[in-house]
Amino acid sequence: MGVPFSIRGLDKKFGGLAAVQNVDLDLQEGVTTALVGPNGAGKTTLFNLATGHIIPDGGEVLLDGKSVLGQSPHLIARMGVARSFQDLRLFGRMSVRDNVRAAIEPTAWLWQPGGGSAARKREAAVDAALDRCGLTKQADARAVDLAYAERKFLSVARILATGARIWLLDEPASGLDPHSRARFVQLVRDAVAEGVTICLIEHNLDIVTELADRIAFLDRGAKLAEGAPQEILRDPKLIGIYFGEQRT
Amino acid sequence: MIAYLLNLATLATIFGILAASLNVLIGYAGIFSIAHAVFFGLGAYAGAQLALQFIPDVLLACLAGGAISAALSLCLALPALRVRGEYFVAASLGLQMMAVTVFSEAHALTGGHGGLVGIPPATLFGADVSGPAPFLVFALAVLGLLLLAVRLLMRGSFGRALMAIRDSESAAEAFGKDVRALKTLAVALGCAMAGVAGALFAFYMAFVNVESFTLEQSILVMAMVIIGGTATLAGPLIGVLLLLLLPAGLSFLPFIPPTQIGAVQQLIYGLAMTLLMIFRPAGIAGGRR
Amino acid sequence: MLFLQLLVSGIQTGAIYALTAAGFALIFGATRVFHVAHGAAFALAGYSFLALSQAGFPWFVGAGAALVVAVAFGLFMDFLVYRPIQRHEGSFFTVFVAAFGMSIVVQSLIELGFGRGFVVVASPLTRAHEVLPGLYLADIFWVAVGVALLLFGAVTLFLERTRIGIGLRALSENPELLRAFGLSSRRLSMVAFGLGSALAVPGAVLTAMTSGLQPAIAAQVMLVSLAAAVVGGIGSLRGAALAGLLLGVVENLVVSVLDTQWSAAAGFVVLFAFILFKPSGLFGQAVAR
Amino acid sequence: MLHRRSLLAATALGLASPLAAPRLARAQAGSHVIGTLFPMAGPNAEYGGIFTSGIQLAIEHITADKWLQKPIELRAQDSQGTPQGGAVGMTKLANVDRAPYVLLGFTGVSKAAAPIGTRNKVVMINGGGVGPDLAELSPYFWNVIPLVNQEVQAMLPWLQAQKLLKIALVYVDDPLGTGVLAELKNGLPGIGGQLVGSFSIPPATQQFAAIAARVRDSKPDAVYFASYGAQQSQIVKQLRDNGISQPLLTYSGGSIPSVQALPEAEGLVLSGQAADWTRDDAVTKRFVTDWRAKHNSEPTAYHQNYYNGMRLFGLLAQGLEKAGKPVDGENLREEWLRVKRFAFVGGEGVFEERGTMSMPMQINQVRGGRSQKIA
Repeated sequence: MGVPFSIRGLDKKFGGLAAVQNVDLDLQEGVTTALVGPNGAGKTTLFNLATGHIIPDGGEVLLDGKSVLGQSPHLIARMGVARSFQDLRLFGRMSVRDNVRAAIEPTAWLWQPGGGSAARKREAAVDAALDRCGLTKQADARAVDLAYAERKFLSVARILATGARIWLLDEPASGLDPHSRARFVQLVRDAVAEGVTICLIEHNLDIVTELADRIAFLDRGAKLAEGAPQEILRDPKLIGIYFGEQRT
Repeated sequence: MIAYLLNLATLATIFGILAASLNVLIGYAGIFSIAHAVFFGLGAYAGAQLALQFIPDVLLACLAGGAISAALSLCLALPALRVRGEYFVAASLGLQMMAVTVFSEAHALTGGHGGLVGIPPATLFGADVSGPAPFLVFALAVLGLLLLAVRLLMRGSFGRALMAIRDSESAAEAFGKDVRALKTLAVALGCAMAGVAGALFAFYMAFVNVESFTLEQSILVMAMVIIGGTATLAGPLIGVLLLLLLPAGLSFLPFIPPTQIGAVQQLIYGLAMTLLMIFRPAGIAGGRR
Repeated sequence: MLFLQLLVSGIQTGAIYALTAAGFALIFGATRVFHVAHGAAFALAGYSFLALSQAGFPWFVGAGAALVVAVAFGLFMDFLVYRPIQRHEGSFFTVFVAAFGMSIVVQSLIELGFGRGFVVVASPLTRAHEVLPGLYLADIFWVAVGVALLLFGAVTLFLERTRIGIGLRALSENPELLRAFGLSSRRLSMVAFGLGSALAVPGAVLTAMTSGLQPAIAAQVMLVSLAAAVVGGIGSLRGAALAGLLLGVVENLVVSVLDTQWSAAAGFVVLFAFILFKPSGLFGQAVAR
Repeated sequence: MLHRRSLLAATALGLASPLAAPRLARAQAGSHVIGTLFPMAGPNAEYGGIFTSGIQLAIEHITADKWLQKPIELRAQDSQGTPQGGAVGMTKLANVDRAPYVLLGFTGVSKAAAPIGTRNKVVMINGGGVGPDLAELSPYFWNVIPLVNQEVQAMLPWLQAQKLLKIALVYVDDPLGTGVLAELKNGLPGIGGQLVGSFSIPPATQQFAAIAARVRDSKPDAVYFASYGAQQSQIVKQLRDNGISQPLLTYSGGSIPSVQALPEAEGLVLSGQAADWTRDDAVTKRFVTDWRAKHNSEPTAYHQNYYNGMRLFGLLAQGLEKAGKPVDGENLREEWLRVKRFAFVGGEGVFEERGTMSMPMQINQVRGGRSQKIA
């Protein structure tokens, strides 16, 4: 099993406040890792550092063993890393179909490489992604006009259609009703079955136990523990931190 | 009356190009520039100088105007890449105010406040096209061509990528869009079109000076785009027609003295801007937001 | 001595800019509304003062009326323009365009009411005396500086010592916190608009006496306030006031080295430079990209 | 404090004027359409009123004397006193109103309008602008006012006599202002004087404290300013407010009531054409008498010039009508070249090759709110 994506000793300070300090993390191929920790633990910042949206103060980000540190986000994305955002960041005034199209087009000029056959392939990928996310009927609606759950699925459909091999999902299932949640779990499982490497941030521990093969526990920017779910979730100290922080 | 209508149609066509070009920035790329008159002006000066110094070929002038404006559009792209929102609006304001001073100071290139006078009648491949009708036909052809280009570009992946950046810059980056390159290109495209409009304007007026390229011109064009509706092909054109026909329409009302038409016109378009933003922020041609 | 003279007249200009910009910054800091109609409040105040002075009322009646008009206009904008827009959509550009539309409306109303020329309230305070060899000062200098210091001190005290003032400062940082304080953000935004608009009044009255008013002054004040707010660091009252002073001084001092025409653009060169190289301004927090 | 450029006003109007046409476009067949291109609103509107009143008196006289078979119809376009306003207005007068004869003023306006008028063969008469470029501007552009080189030439001997040799110049950065600058620069050394400072200002600026400081710093014997309209009042007031006590000088643009009535303008020295209302030729007498009767005030040089400009059309068109030729720009020019000398208010008007007309000049000073001849 390879390690397509790994983080070594990552550091980031915001105005003297350590948001992420000395974090190591390996994402193993086909394995789903969950980032767990109280609010403000630095989970989203870690994603932003990994995808190049924020430049770290120190440390290393490796994709297939090669450093991508300092690369701009769009270049890292083109290497097969796709991510979602906590606040979704859909392309609000575009149609659902165009949201997915925009996400998968490799260049942004008049003509795409590959000509007609590549275009047909892309359209097929868009259709398939919309279908799997249950958005076929809404394909021509504008993203802002969708219902909450539909918007969440659209953010997944964008990633799904890209065919990226590494997915970074930021709270993808929060606020979903049980029916949608089941659909989401199935989507992720299908992806894993196809060999996708996933890292997700999730507060709902039920989903974490359902999906995650490993858990990395973060608090105040530092990784406190990493291991199998039952190991971590049974550690009373970690659970104390987790719920203790949640209640304030 | 025919002369008057031709006059109006030509002006509307030129402003149509200008509004469509600003729409590329505001509507599709989400770059809220209020310095658009600067690039209109650059094109006008370039076109006028070409006609005065070398050859009054209107097609060459359009190309020169577009090229100069596109080249100098970096002045706008630079802040657009660095800051967003209110900051960018402020930056474009700064650019606009500086440009007006440069336009009025660079006597050798712009003629200062006195302007560039005596721009020769327009020709096209040696044929005279300066008459009202042929010039209108030429301007319309340019407008049609540019609108077609905008439509092709915006319906394609370039447009989708731009709109993606407009709606969420970070998400667009996360899906492999080169935000810097795309924004720079979009700014260059919009400004080049404004430059083309400027070159046409220079021939139409046979005279250019800094008064046509001030902040209020930028605001007027912005109002045309906003009132008509952003990110649609027809919206800016509707805005242009409304705002250009407004003074003509007002002059039919006998109770407004002619010297007050300007103020009344401003009153109406100011009010229209505010009311539209309150009740229909996507503009007249735009859908519900 | 030329330098000193220019510095002094820069301080006089800057004192007025500082107060006006502080009002703009106060409103933006507390409500996140980019209140570009702030200049309209200034213009309305100035013309109210002018109208009453011309009608023969003593200065304090005119100034009082100016205060009432400016505050009423600020509250009007808050209630009838910004709130309805924010209720259904928060895009900053929508707010910006609506506010801009209103300042155009105000300008054209002034044009219709007072004509397009400039008008001035004659006052013995504006006549300069030689205080040092070669240094001329008018009494109005002391009035401008004194009023600016006094008001700025008062506003600072208000923001630091009173419950509402602390609430205003907290509003921008943490609206959640306010509920714990038992203050409604609605009332606070009313206070911000009222107080912010009131800060435009002294500048308006002084300008009416020194260089006079004209309808387009609304747009000019808006530009200066905006530039000062950005240079000072958006939302920082202290920064805006300092930057306002700085812009006034730069505008005057630049005359000693460059052509006098650059005076008007100098402030915007500063603005543009700040946005490119230090977008957070003098006192602002870093701008998130 | 906050005056910069006149902001929103200009463009909106610039667009308004070519489009406010339909009402005017319904041309009456069977009348002579005469265009005027003056500032009618804004800070320079005062000139528009003055210029037009001179024209109106001339039309009254032409009509009363039945010189022409067809009536004269006046079409006014607002030039705003700006080059753009001039270009837009001229386009309309030439293309839409089809006026063969247009009276205009202001140097910048004239320069912008002239190529458009020439292209359409419209005769243009300037009785107000004095920029030196207005000479030889076009075969169709004639001045019935002495230009600024004449004004400066008239001022120089007076300066020499008064020993005011170091001059500072505050000038609007447009064709008029740059013309004055060039004249002073060339003319002052000839009387042993020198231009110790020249400060250009944008046309709509109203903040002169900083400029006053620099003017004072250049230690002039006198300060010349070249501007027009309401800005002049502002310059005078703020220069005086900011401690400049030297004599102020200007050209004929300062001879408008709003400037002369200013308390700060007391002592202002201006050059201008000699206005001798005591002449006893019939044309001058009638003009002066009727003016006093109609307006209950003294006429000024501007009134005289535009009266002459309108009268010139009457004379030319009368000749053309008699010869049975159509009254268009080309024929008017031919007739003008043929006649050359005209009976005008103030004596016989003789045009020079360059489309200019020389006139005797005088120096006036504002005393007690009124202009009085001092040299």
